[in-house]
Amino acid sequence: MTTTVDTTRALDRERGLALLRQMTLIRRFEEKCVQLYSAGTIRGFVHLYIGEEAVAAGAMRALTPDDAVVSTYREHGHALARGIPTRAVMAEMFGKVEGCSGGRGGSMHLFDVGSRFYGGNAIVAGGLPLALGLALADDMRGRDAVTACFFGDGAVAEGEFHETLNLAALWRLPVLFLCENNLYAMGTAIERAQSQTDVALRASSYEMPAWSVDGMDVLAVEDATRAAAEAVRAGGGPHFLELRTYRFRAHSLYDPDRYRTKDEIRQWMQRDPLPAFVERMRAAGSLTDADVTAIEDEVAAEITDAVDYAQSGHEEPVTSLTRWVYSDAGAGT
Amino acid sequence: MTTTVDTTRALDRERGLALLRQMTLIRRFEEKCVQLYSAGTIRGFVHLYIGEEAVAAGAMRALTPDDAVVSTYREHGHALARGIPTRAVMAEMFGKVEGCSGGRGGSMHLFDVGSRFYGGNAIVAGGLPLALGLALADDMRGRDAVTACFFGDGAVAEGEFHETLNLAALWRLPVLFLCENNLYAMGTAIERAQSQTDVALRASSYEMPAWSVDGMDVLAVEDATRAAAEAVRAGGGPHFLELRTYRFRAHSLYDPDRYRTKDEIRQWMQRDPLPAFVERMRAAGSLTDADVTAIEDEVAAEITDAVDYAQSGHEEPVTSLTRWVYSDAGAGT
Amino acid sequence: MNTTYREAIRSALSEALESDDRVFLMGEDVGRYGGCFAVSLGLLEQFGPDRIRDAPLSESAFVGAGVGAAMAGMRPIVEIMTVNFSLLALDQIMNNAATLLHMSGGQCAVPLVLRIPTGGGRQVAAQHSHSLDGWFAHIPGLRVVTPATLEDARGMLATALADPDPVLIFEHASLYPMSGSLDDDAGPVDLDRAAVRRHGTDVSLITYGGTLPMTVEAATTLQDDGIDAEVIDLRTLRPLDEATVLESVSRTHRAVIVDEGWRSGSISAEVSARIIEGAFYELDAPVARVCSAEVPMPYAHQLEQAALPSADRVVAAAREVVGAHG
Amino acid sequence: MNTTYREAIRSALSEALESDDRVFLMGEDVGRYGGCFAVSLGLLEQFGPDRIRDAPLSESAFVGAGVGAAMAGMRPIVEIMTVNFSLLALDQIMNNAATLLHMSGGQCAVPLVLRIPTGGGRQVAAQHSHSLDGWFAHIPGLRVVTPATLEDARGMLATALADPDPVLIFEHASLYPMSGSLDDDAGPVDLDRAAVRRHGTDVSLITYGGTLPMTVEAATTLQDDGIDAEVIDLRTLRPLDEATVLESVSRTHRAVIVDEGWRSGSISAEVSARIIEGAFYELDAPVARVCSAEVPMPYAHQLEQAALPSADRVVAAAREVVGAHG
Ligand SMILES: Cc1ncc(C[n+]2csc(CCOP(=O)(O)OP(=O)(O)O)c2C)c(N)n1
Ligand SMILES: Cc1ncc(C[n+]2csc(CCOP(=O)(O)OP(=O)(O)O)c2C)c(N)n1
Ligand SMILES: [Mg+2]
Ligand SMILES: [Mg+2]
Repeated sequence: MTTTVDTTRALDRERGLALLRQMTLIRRFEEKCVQLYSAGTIRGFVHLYIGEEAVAAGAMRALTPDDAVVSTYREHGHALARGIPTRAVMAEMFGKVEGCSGGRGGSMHLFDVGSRFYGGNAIVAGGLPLALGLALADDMRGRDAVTACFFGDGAVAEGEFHETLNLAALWRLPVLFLCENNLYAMGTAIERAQSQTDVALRASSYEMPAWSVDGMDVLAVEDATRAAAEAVRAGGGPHFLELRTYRFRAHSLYDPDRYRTKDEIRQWMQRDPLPAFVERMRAAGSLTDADVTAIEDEVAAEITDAVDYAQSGHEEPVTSLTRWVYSDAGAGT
Repeated sequence: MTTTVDTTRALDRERGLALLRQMTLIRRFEEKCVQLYSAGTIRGFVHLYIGEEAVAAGAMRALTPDDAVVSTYREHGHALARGIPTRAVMAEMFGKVEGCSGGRGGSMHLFDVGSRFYGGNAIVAGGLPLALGLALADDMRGRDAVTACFFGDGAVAEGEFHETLNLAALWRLPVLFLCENNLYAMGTAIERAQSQTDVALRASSYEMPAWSVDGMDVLAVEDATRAAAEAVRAGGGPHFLELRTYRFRAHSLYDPDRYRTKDEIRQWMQRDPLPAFVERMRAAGSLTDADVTAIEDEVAAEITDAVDYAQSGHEEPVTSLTRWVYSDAGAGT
Repeated sequence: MNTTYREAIRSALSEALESDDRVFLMGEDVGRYGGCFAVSLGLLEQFGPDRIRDAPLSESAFVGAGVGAAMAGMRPIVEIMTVNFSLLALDQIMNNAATLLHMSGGQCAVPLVLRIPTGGGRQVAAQHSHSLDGWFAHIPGLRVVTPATLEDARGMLATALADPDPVLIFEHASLYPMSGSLDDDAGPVDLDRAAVRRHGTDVSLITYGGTLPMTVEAATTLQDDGIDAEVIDLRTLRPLDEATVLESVSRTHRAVIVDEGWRSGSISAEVSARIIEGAFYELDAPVARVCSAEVPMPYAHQLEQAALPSADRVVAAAREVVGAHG
Repeated sequence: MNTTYREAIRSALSEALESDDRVFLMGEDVGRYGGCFAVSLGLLEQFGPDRIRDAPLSESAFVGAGVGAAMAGMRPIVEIMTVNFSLLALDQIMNNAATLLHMSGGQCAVPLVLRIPTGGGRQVAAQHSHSLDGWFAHIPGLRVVTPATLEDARGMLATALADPDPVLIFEHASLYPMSGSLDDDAGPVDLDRAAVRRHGTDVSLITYGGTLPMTVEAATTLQDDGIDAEVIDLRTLRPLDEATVLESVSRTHRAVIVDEGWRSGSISAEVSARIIEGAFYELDAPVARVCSAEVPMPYAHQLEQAALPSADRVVAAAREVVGAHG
């Protein structure tokens, strides 16, 4: 199945600017992270979302503050689009107390329970059962919330994918599965990982509605997500979207990227969601050069501010190392 | 999909007698086990196959000695039909050295590597990855063998089911998946366990041929298994059969069977594969009363002999307790 | 009130479900079947299928769902049918349940209770007889408790549910039929302290869970030898109540640890190491251990019995320790 | 020959693949990607996709497939990308790989080799920094080895492949870039004995895997204090070479165990317990342990460093042990 969702919805200026700003923020944020990583300021594993911004920007706009989000280790975009302050995300990259996870999580574990962002999870498919549980809780409490669960094409091969989709469908829980299919799991192309490469078709075998969406088209993503989330909210049980996208950079900042051709990457970069969207808005007469400059300036300022904030943040003293192993700091071993 | 396999194949007398004898042996063997369990001679978990005999008897006849078999904890029928001597199976139930697993396995872990019977496995779905590996090895060694992998409907919900079916299909390995769908996993009816209750349809979503077969019809089972095994052997990649059956007894000898109605059980017992097959052979003129009596007598003698054998078998001395933890008995801890 | 370990747990479950509508029970066959060990028999009729929730064979997903539901404010009690199947859910237990609070910088508490029947002794062989209680106690972020008495069977659940963090309750399957009398007003018990089940002066016998009855029996036997054994029930394997153990050993100067886990790397090793670190100069003899043989559990009765700890082996170890020169 | 730990493993793999056509390597991204840590880089080109087999994200299935293939006569080397993901395959490891030989009464040997990168120290936080080598050593039926030198990186694989039973090789990720010289004809090494990496008389520092370099460094520092430390590399965590440990401690009368595992229930506890059981009367001071803090690994650099063992902490522990009165 491919999407039948209506994407002709008015491209009003306000909506367009917001989406463009969001995508730009994610892109520039990560470009800054690359610099900071080279400088040794940011450490550990860092997985860039560059090329996939339309997914986070579009999908997140279709959710309400009451909805819950479960994410992966490639989640800078999700976190920013969910509205976690850029400062807090950057401070987390620095490992500072002011970070959104207090410096304990780093790039792969951004959390903000206030906005129901239940974290970056670095075990592939490990977040799916959590999403099931969040949705179960919301359902049992009669809350009108959807749990949006992001994961990659690689996760589809894991047993937890199967168990979770079956349970979500069986119990008709309000989960919206959002599979970011960027065609690779590290160096493994999807056709070398899955006997059924049509991910939406696989999902629909669990008796849940599933569509494929062009993940490079931010409007299509937002519209499809809104439609699916509304269907879930209306009691239609879990839904599934496959978001077809591509990562322009290597898997992580460790990866020499030997498994794809330069040509393939170049072709996909022609479909870069940012310039494509700028073009589209321009064509619709809803965007001026000044708008673009203003967004870039604003975003640059926001990132500079975030870096300053992170830089001047605090390192947690090692005396509190064992804090947060248990809620009651007193609990020992 | 339901089976399109030709079951009109001549019901020759020899074949019929062999199948009837096989089913009778399994049935009477287990009836004896119930007695011995009540007497405290057999212990642990014992899962009866009564009602499902047509599956083991039919499927096993379609395999060659070179094929490999992976089974479950409900495997007395599989073990006997594969040709493990009744004596060795009974001695295993007694926990004697003469048992087919040396008394270490018991009812749930019957093994006979000589006939490539790689054991009863008591972790639901735990045998599926083993089957994958056996098939991979045979494939890599260029052996012309099929790995037949038995499991229940309950296993379909496990992550290992998903991972294994995907890999088998992706790598086109010679596995024949045999799902014994008896409609229940302990007390949980399939419609309370799976969003997609058509097991063959689920399997076919992995891009592998899958049929449903009447598991109460021993000829249908044999024919379908033969056709599928031949297709696998011919390089057609993994195949899947759903064998629709029913267990007449409780899940195990511990189970009070509270979750099914007496009526449901009674209805299925009308389809008991033994009398049904006797009737069919009689109607075809290939069976006489004397045949039935002869089979029952032979089987009774075989079981008496097996019990005697088991009874007079040896208990392993506790001094060799740690044998077989490592191949080299010298390896310590 | 006369009751059994099984009934004590059932009444704790029933009370928790009655008093807090955030509590629900989820697991394989907890509902229609009545629980693999009949612990939850009747609860489905009382509380309905939403709160006594039968799950398919999907250990990782439903344990993870318990974690997620706990994060979202529920108080799930998830039953893993037996510890043998917990291996399929270990990713969710270690990487999520035990870790989320910490890696979120204190934001994601996981008030999850896992109930896990455990242990050997019923001739159910190598894939159904694990004693991994102590092995789970290696994982920071978890609390691991092992009720061995009717009071604890009745009282630990409520305290576990009140805990803001994940608690694993290991119920030794051999204890379910254990009967005895229980106060009518038995209620929550602490999860912090080990208990001295028998006072003695000559040797400390330290155990938990399924081996408590045989350890008490051994102490009685030793009495006839003139050896006055103290019996300590650890009750909680993580965090260990080191203080109670050290205090006892400092009085008796001798210790035997009884543990159904495989010996190497069992919790008995940790207890022994703690005694060395905290009471070395008090010891008059090496700390001894009585554990399970390091073998996947065999089916044959005589082999299984030889593999498990027994009162006889405890008595022999205690005699040897007491006989040792200081 | 100058080489690295990474290259030593690669050449061991290459040799094994060349000399025995039953050997193949299977795991996530071992082929096209070249291995997550570039260990298998180039092997795909040399041996082709059947023998350098990329697997999808299906840890349980491909580890189980390794078990099955081993039963059928192959000699699979299965790589679990890092130990963190081994939790998803634990059922196959414990319930099948470790158990099949025994529960089949000796019929189903499983000559499987699992290669598992392990350990912390790279700021990859709570779900990617586990040190579970010692935890796996609890499981009967497995052999667990931890190469910490170039010789062992080069030589343990061949011996593991010759073993009829499952062997887990834990490679500490921090060791991959370690360079040094290796004999041109370096080959198989035994997997039975611990090695004395430095001889000394005052205290035994006992360690394995990733913490060997810092332990040797600590010994050098201690020399300046006039403390002559012996360094023992356990090499094999199951079965433990107790004899070498006891012999050393019987000479030095003091022991410090250095272990990157979380302290409670780590293999350090087992070593401590064994010392007590086997050399109690030789000890002049309590056995000390330097382990990881009991915390899911934090991302922040200073916190991670504080959580891990360090040469300083080893030195401090050794000084204290040596200072203690007997
Ligand atoms: C269970 C598990 N196995 C392996 C890994 C190592 N790993 C991290 S990301 C990744 C690829 C995941 O691919 P996909 O799900 O498509 O997400 P993407 O990285 O493309 O966004 C792998 C193999 C892991 N984190 N977790
Ligand atoms: C992983 C795992 N979880 C739970 C169990 C307990 N258990 C044993 S059999 C069974 C039901 C299996 O049902 P099914 O696969 O349909 O096989 P059947 O018993 O009907 O033949 C359960 C839940 C187990 N053995 N393994
Ligand atoms: Mg991907
Ligand atoms: Mg069934």
